[in-house]
Amino acid sequence: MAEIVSLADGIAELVRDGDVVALEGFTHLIPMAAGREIIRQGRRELTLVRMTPDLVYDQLIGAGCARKLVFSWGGNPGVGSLHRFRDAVEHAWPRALELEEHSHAGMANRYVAGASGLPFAVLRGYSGTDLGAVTPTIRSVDCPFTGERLAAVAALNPDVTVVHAQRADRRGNVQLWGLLGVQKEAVLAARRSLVTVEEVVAELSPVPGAVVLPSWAVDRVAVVPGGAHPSYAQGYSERDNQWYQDWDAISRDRERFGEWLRDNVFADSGSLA
Amino acid sequence: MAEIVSLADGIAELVRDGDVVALEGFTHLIPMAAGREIIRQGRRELTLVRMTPDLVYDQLIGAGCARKLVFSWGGNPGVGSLHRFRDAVEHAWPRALELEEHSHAGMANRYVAGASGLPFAVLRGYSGTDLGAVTPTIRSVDCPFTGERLAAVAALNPDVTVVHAQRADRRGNVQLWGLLGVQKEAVLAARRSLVTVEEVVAELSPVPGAVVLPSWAVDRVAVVPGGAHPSYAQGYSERDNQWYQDWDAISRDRERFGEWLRDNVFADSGSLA
Amino acid sequence: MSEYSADEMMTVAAARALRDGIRCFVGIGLPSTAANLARLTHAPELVLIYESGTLGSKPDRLPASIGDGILGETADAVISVPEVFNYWLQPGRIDVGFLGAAQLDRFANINTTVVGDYHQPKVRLPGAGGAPEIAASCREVFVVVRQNSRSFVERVDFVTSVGHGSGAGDRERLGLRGAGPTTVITDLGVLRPDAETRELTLTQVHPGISVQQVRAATGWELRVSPELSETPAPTVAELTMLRDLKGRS
Amino acid sequence: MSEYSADEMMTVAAARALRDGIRCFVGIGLPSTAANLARLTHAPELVLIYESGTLGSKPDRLPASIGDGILGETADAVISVPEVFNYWLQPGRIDVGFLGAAQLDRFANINTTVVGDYHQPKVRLPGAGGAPEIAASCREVFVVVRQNSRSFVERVDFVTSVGHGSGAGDRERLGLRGAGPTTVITDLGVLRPDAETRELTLTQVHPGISVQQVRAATGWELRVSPELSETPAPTVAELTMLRDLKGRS
Repeated sequence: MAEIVSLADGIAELVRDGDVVALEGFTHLIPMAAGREIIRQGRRELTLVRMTPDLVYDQLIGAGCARKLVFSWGGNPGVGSLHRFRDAVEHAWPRALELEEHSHAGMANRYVAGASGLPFAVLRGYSGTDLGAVTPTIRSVDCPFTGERLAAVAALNPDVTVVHAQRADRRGNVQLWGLLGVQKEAVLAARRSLVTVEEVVAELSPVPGAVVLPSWAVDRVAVVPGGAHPSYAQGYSERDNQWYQDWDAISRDRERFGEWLRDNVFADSGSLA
Repeated sequence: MAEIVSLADGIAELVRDGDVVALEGFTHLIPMAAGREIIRQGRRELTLVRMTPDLVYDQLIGAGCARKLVFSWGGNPGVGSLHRFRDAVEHAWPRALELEEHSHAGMANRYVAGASGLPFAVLRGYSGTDLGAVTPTIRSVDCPFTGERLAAVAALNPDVTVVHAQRADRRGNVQLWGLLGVQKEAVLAARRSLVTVEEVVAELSPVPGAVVLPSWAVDRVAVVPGGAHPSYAQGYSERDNQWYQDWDAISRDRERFGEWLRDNVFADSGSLA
Repeated sequence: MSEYSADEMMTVAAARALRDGIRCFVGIGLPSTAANLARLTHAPELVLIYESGTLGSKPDRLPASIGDGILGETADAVISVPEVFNYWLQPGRIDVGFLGAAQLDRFANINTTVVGDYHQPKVRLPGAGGAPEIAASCREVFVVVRQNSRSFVERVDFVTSVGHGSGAGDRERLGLRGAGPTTVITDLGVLRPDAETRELTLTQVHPGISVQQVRAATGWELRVSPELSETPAPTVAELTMLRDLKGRS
Repeated sequence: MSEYSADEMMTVAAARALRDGIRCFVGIGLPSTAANLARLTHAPELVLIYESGTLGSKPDRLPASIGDGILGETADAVISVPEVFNYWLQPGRIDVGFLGAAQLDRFANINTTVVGDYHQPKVRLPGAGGAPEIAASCREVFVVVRQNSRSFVERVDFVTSVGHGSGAGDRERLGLRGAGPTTVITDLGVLRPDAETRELTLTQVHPGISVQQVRAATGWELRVSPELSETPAPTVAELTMLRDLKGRS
């Protein structure tokens, strides 16, 4: 059964130095506040896993929390580059960043395999690309019926997955709707999981398009209203496109990024989202 | 784009002698009327595919439409045996019935592979059972990362899949909710598809738990109110448990089954469900 | 009220085996009756999972089938059939798989496929359903089955679902992750696999049943535990709830 | 109104390439603008599919990202990301994949991963996203990209998504089921693979653009089709709608 805790306690209890950590949410419901809390608690040597690193991992990478990134598309959506990510890859600042890179289809299937308790997944993918040559978690498998050769990708089983959702009830059952991304798979693939939510309600009334994660499939729930900002939580907030634009200038410069970290992450007690 | 047609036209256009045919619906939304229409049109040499043959296939088997059954659980749910199925297997009446038999997990994954355009699926299954020895569509595959041996099942790609759903709109977009079974996968795995629906509405208002099959993923839609009876359509009807009980006596006796066929299938024009 | 049938004793004993708060993958028929009885008596937090794709069903009557609408309407979540097997059963998230059987053997292997030869069966049974993977992947398995010399056989005619194979170490060799059948509840008593050999051993008899009766209803030389105990008779509360539940269905 | 930018010409030409009623898997940025322009002009029945899991999105403004809420709110169905790739893209249900590129080569292979060496990149680009499988599995692929000698190279530094490999027969050898890139729309003109060699060939120039200009913006010896034509200039209706669409976003 999921325990309802503060964000600071949830991160402290679940995320350890050296962990493989997935913060998922496909442009919608990105657990941004949880990412800042991980920075604030000074976690180090993390392997960060996420289809679209987005601003949340640009911040973690820039803050020096990560030794490795597992991903499939690392841009600032609708804006351009992720400058902290590029600075780490191109100039090893603030430290070198190992990459393990896939396509979206590959990453999605790696989570599916992880959630399914299988060591690998099969897909039609990567054939003829240079990705297989640089990514050891891409191999091939032959169909035992037709002999056809297909791509195989290794399962992803993060030590901990964090997602943001709209609501939970008091027992810790979690409900999310709108664009669902790979959140369900990422939670089910993980050894431990934390869900930040907009609010806790007495009862999860049915919502079209919603999925429910039962309390017994989640370890911790933390109430963090606005915890996805500047991404959004359908029914609660709009995507703050201006903030994504603003990030371009903040992140482009190491010093300005450092100021942002100081003023907006470390100066923050963690009680605010 | 799906074309809206009569049930008789839909079956006549899509189901041919010798086809591999899947009529899916996991105890809920079973396309019973479509099954009777296939009998009425005298289709022969069908390979019938369905996780739970249920009454719909007991009728088709008893009527001599099938040469082969691909399935995972062939009972009368909550009642006992499927007597026409047993009579075919035990006494080759009205003709011999070839069996290809799986577990539910295997069948579900075969549809998933079919819907995904893959030739096979991987699962943890069958290990140590006698099923692999009698079913050639069960083999094994070794994980290219860990070396672990897992079960592999061949994809299912029916020539035609028929399902029943609650509603469609005038463009042929289909909406179903409640227990969803493997209907989406069975439709997407098939070369051709027909959906019978309780009603056609102007607009598919959102319903919690509903899935939508876009019109362009379906070939034909036919309006058949009550088309799932004696199974049910959540929001439209209740399961007729008494009818399932009654079927036991009807189906137990070849003659009584023959009368049922004559009075309830062949005497029926097909215009009624 | 102090009188009860052998089936009632079996159902009550099966219900008692389910600890509160666990996740139980429920087969239809006897297992479903027992699991719902448990939830309405000593195990209100029991999580019921049905292969039709319902997580946390809370029916207030007995479902007529695995796909009874009430299972979905009262569930915490309704999911597709592929998802229930792939995301929820296969990774080992379920504590107990609760199964029935047509034949059960000395090592608790289950047959629900055929009596006789597969290609020339004397009786064609329904087949596997979800059982092979439930038996493989749940942390442990309970079997509830009426006991007689036709159902309790030395070796099943067809292994639909693996219990303990041909004895100790077999599950591990086969890569099966769960512990397999740990409790078999019948209308005569309760059997458990021997800790060393994994052979089913009589550990409990229901009130009024003799070991001799159980032996006569068993198709192999039945071993009896030195700590054989007697099942406590159904309580008034248990019987009342069971009959009420059946009456509502 | 008769004046328009090169980007506007490119977007209009790209929109025109989309026939009404087809299913289009839409990349964000230029492809999304063109696809939405097509849907609001000549192709009202165009089905837009986004990798964020929306089937049949009908936005009335340009989505700011692949996961803009309006894509889900106006869709016929919203599905998970694994499902959009496995059930909808992979089996070949999508007619056209509409992609951008950072580098494109003579055989329409696409690079969105790195400029320079993979391990010591000059520029680290965003990476693959959905493109490798979009390029593999859609029935055909349209690429929209600004043309210059840095983006149009003899051989891409990294093959993120396969176009026509190293020429005729390569896609078949690789087991790629779709036809690959059939149309490349740039700010200067339109290129198509030669029917025999699969080498990209200039088939169309935009008004006011000379073949010489296109050659100068191409990093290989560009072949020009004997049937070279000129793109009709954007119509007033097209430009009005495009500007209106951009104004609403």
